[in-house]
Amino acid sequence: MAETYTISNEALDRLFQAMAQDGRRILAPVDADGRIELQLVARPADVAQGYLQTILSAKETVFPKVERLLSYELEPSKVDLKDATPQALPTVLFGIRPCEASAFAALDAVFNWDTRDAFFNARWQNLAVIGMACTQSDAACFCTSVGGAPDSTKGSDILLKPLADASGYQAEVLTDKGRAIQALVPECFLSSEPSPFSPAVVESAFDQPALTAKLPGLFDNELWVDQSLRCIGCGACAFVCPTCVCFDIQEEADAKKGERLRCWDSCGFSMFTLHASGHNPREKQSQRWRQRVYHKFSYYPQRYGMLGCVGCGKCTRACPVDMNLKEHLKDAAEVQA
Amino acid sequence: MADLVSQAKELLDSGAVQVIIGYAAGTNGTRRPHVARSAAQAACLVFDEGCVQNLASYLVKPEVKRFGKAAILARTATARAALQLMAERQIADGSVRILVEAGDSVAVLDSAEALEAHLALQAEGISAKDRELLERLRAMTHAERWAFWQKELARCVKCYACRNSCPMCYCERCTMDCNRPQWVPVPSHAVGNLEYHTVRAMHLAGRCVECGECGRACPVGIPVHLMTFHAEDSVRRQFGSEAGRTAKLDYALSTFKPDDKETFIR
Amino acid sequence: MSRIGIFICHCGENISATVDCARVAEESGRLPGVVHSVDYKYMCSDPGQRMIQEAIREHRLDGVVVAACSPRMHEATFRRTVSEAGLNPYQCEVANLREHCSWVHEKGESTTQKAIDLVRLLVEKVKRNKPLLPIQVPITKTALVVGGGVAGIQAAIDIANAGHKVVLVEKSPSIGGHMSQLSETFPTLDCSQCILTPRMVEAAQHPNIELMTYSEVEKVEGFIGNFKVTVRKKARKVDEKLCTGCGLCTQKCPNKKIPDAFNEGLGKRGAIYVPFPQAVPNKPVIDTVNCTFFKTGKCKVCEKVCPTNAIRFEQEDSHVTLDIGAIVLATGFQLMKTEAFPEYGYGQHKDIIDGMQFERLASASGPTLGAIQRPSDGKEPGTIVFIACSGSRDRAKGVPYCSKICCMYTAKHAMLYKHKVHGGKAYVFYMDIRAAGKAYDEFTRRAIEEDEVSYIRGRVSRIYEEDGQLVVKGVDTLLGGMPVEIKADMVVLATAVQAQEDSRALAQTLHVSYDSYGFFAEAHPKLRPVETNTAGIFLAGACQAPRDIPETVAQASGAAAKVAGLFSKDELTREPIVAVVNRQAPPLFSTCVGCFLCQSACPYSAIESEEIKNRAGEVIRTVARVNPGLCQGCGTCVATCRTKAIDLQGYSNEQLFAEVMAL
Amino acid sequence: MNERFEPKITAFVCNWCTYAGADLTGTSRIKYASNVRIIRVPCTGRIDFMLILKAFERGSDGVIVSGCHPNDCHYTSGNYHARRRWMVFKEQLEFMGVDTDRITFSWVSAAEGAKWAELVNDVTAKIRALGPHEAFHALAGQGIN
Amino acid sequence: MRIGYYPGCSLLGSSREFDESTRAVLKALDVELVEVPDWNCCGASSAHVLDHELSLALPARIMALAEAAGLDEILAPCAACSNRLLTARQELSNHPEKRAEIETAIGMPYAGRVRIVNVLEVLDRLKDRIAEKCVASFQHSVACYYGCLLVRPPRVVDFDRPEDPQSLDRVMASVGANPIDWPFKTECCGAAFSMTRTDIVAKLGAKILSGAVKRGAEALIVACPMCHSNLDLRRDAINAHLKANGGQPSDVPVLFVTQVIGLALGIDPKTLGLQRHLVSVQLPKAESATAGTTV
Repeated sequence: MAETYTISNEALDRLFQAMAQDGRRILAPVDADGRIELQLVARPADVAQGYLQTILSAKETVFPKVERLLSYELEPSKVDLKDATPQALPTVLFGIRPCEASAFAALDAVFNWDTRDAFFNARWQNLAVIGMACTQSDAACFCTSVGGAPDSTKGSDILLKPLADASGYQAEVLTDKGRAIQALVPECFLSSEPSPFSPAVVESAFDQPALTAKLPGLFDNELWVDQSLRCIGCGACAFVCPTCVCFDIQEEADAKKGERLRCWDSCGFSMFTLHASGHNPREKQSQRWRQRVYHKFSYYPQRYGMLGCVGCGKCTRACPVDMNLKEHLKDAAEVQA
Repeated sequence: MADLVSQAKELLDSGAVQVIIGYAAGTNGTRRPHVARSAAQAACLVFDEGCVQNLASYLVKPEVKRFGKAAILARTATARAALQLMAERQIADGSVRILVEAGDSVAVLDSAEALEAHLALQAEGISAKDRELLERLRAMTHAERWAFWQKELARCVKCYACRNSCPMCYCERCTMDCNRPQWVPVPSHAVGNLEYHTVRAMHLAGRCVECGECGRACPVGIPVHLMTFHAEDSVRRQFGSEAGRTAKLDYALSTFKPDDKETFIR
Repeated sequence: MSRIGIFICHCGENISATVDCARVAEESGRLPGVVHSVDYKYMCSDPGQRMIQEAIREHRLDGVVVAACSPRMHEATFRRTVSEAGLNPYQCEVANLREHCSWVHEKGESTTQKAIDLVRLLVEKVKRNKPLLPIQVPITKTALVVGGGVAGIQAAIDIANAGHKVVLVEKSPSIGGHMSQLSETFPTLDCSQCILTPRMVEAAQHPNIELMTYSEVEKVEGFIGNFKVTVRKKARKVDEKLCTGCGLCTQKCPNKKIPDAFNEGLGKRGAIYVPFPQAVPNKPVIDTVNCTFFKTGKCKVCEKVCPTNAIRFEQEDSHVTLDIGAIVLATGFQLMKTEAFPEYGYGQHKDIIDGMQFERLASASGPTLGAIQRPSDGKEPGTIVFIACSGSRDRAKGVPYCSKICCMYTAKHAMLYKHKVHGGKAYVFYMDIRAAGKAYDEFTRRAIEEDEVSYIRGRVSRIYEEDGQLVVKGVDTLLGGMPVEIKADMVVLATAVQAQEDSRALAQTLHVSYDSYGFFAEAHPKLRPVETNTAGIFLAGACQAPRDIPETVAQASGAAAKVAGLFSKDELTREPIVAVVNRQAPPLFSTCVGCFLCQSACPYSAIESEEIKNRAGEVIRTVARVNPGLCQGCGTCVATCRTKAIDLQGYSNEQLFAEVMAL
Repeated sequence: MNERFEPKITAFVCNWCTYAGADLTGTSRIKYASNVRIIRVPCTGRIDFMLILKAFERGSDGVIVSGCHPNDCHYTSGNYHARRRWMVFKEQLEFMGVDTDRITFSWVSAAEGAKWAELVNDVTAKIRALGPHEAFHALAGQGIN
Repeated sequence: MRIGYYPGCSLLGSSREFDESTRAVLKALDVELVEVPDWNCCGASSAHVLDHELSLALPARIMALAEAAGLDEILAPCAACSNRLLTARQELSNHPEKRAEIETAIGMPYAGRVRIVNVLEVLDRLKDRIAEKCVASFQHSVACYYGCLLVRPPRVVDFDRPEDPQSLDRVMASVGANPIDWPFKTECCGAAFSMTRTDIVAKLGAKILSGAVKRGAEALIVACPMCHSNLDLRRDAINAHLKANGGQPSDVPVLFVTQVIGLALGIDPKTLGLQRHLVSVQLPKAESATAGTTV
């Protein structure tokens, strides 16, 4: 049962200092020449004002774009292996949106599906999330269509809602990680009754369960071709996506030494499924686009009992050719099978 | 543009072309590429100042190519790209109809010759803002420029939006994807990013049509187009040739003059 | 994992004096993939080579690095060594520890370290080497000789006598060239035509020589042993087969006012003409520019008088394509025109002539039948001034070089004049007398001492006409720069020897290089004087630089010997260091996108286009293809290719990349 | 002596002119700095600009690129193509902020053994003065978590 | 058309008529001459043999003044002047490093922008206008005498053909004169020895004069003060020399090109300073009424 408190702006300032003293780095949305990016901050004042979302997602805190898995040196007769340990610094993610907060579950599902991924877990265990409920949205948003909400507590250890008078925030402490943060400066958390909060309005765009049920029947539907004709097959959508987990393993080595790196990959790339034989099961962009949709809305539910999409709309905003996921899902939901 | 849609339908219905590459309304009032294959799909075509994207990359996209003859709504850079693609034998002269703004309707250019004539009248491509940026960068010291690009490129995630949005990046197997040897590291770490963007610029030197699409496409806002602009400019300044001006191959880096002037070879 | 063997050579003391060879061997032995590493005193010696061969067998080596002298010295040797041991020769690389290391650095750690590095780079390279098979190219045993002067004639005859077919192409209507225009030749003063014409006839009648006069080389494709040459046969307007050379037409031609090129404009000829009486072939040509019929549509006198109806007004230029194995360039030279000398009146004065014109005046077969008469009024000149170095050794005229033959022929001219005009006065203005050659200096001395030719060391600043004479104003530098003024009846300028007008164009058609004056460039000024940089193309005579007759003939025979040598084999073995366009599994087939930007980068036009078809025979894609016969392996295309679809065998992307990554 | 910085210099040279020129330096026993490592290619036309970048990535402090003088190319025009490539590549590197003082382009003929020695010595001295190519070396490992 | 004008010393002294006729003719051709303000000696004849820096500074100052006055061309009728100006101009443009020291010497900036032109260059440019404004065609056989300084050294003056110049012949033809073909166009007149070795001047002058007369010249046309004074001023010496060496003395007149043009344009002889010549300008009657001028 979550307790609700209020945190004044001053108190928040103290909380930041306390978290820093506790040896945690604080990552929060920052305004970098108009781009909203996750960056290290020292005080609440550093945090961007009135931002909608960051361009890239918060997944890089647990799943960096390039990550060293191991390195080695070749001796004449043996290989000297050095296991790389992730620099999993205690981190607080401050001010990310509920949609993104809820995305960690989707990552967890993959990285801990069978073998537990040491790197992901090390980072995740050291990560606390202080979410920030949305007061605004845009045409790309569709959290409400995928089981989320502008003020959803899913995935946050603490969820903040700005107070109407902007004097501070109402805080819901949701998990032990949250309580641990609270414990750093209990006096800053004043218990209070839930105060009225008007979250951003995000209309539901389509009936997701129906869509999920319908997708297997749409596999050969022309609509994937139509939609993907303008897709240029870059990886922008996947790389900004908070739930996309596909990665590539690269060996960077010379005759004497080398290291094994894990880096982001995307099912949108034509090389993604290319076989050594030269055969490519997903030769056409339409097949790759369909894969992206199916992975998130059909295979994820089958395999993990959850969706691979949180409706944050980052992909839509990042797409150079305006592939609007919400719109295309809507079309899929409406098309005659 | 009142007549656009009717002209487009006419082109499709008459069978002159099987597909029209144009623009339609997109999210938040933006314009998005639109590939129309039927009169019905042509109904939502628009062509206004919002339509800035260079669509030429669709001329070489296999999924679009397979429909047959194409017509394409073209800005200057698009037209240049089309010509350059002809010079590089990626599209055949006459296989594409280039639709350029002509008052309240579009004029149809159906030959390289017509394109060349049309382009001869077009003013120079790159925007004042970009020119200003370029000058600012050129005015910097080595160290400053290095710092500038390191900071910018640190954001690169190698999503290849810059490459895939470029009409001249039509190679099926980009050198980035060649792994024997792996010239450029795949990961988007410092080395990988620097080398990727240097290669991209070098590969576009003398081929860049200066549409700036790569810069527009970058999700994290790196001004990658400045690199190819500079490369193209370098070729123009030193060898006098320019990409996308003629359909006969005139690639500065596979030709030479015995008296090419440089000052640094000792 | 590869099995590389490393062999460090001491080269006696040459390497081991500054490089710790044992350590190089030992450290290199620890490199991944290296299974055997030794050092030895002389790797190139028999025991050394045997050592390598045994190691290959014993350790089942799949790659060898020999660290010794420059690969330019012994690469071939060691590649032969490894191939005799059953390894592909191209699995052997040679690290240059001598020229690039031991000889240029002091003894010490850094030098040894460098040696170790050089070996490591090549170990990484050789791991990526692929077995390559030499390319065999058939040789077409027909030679093309371009230019029918004495050089071309000599080369053609020598090659023909060696038993090979020769096509001799000459652009003018007759072979013979400049030599056929000469009166006497120095230093023997024997009649030029008397010695040349027999050779001309021999060439014409030789069963192995095909003469193509009045023809020009238009296009040259292909490569050594396999050139395809297109020759344009200009229309003679006369059927050579029917024409008997009776000469009726030339006598009857009503238009006889045309300045005669063979006589350097000093004589006249008809519109249908044979350049000179001893011409080979002795068949006339119609000069369509001056022919009355071609100008007005009327006349046809020649047609009427021709007993064999050989006149063909409607005849057009025709093209012949020849399969050629080797080419000898013997296109000769031209003289600077008197027009180029403002200080000597821009060639306006009839009586200021050049050396070749004097030859014609002095020639018994010339317009004056050998009598020295001045062109303006036909009077016998009482005084002639000869000016050597007219244009030569003169930067202002763009000819800084020495024309080599002028000193000699000027002396000859002066002599001939003195012999023909007793009591005539001959002056020679000169800079230096360059008479290096067998019996040459004696010759010039004779001119001065016996024939009393007055030699004045100095330049002539101006010549002008006054009272029907030419006032020659110069300076005598031996008299402390005293101005001299000579009233002469005729002046002969020994004008500079220059490359032919069209030499540059021809060089470009043949892909041979040329110097800044337009003379063709030899492959090496000392050691390969008759070869060009383009394999299979050779040089003879003054098209390479000013030459006199003996040198020209000697070089012609030299070129002929080179051709004969080339033709002595049926096949030519070429290094497989050539570019190839990659092949990939379908549906890609090749990473080549067919942009063909590489095509214009290739210096040898070796890149063609190839259509890849599916089983149904439909073209799926068009890609580049390298003709291994044409490719010389420079690799310019490789660096131009964006998708790395073209690669260079022996210096492949993988090999060079590996070398760099081993730095 | 020991603490003196010894730059790592990589040279890409064509087989026909500069490599032969360097051979001549050897046969003439002209001494020069031992910092240079030669990579032999058939022609400057073969030199992919990536090789130069890679050389830096692999820790070279300076790079020498050298081939036949204009009009002397064994392949008639490879060096002309190379020259154009360098003219653009150099400007591009400068635009990216790479210190192009660390790349020396040169024509060294097979006859210029002395010039080769001089070239290597000059470049070595110059790079020694410039110090290690920190900017580039610092890239290694950067951007990896 | 607006040109800077640098008369130099000769045109104010021995060759005033060159100055007068130049001004008159160019005025008639609607060319505005702007005299370079506060001009100084060009350094001819002495400066350049004595002090190299001075030989640069003097002309530099003149050109700097012209620049300051916003001129981009200077007409220097005197061949010696134009030659000095051109020489200095070229040296300064070839050696920018010298520019600074010269600027300090003359105490003003020198950019090297102004071009230097001689009379022939200007008239040659205007020959069409001359032809159309010509009222009295000058139908006489004339020997065009260029002298040395106008065309030499070619790498400095880069004007006309150094061995056989044509510009003056063209200009003469444009007013109906018949320029004879003769070899002495650029022969030396002994200029520098005018004072010191009159014997040499006489000898050289005699050759030029007789050369012209022998080829039927009715007048010698010059564009250089030195040439003029040597052939006009020194005529007695020349004739004496001719007599002594069995030649024919001659009173063929020597005119400045500008004087001939002036006559052709109908400007009265006085304005053109014809009366100043020692050898009176007598020209044989030609068909055209206006010809046969006598002063």
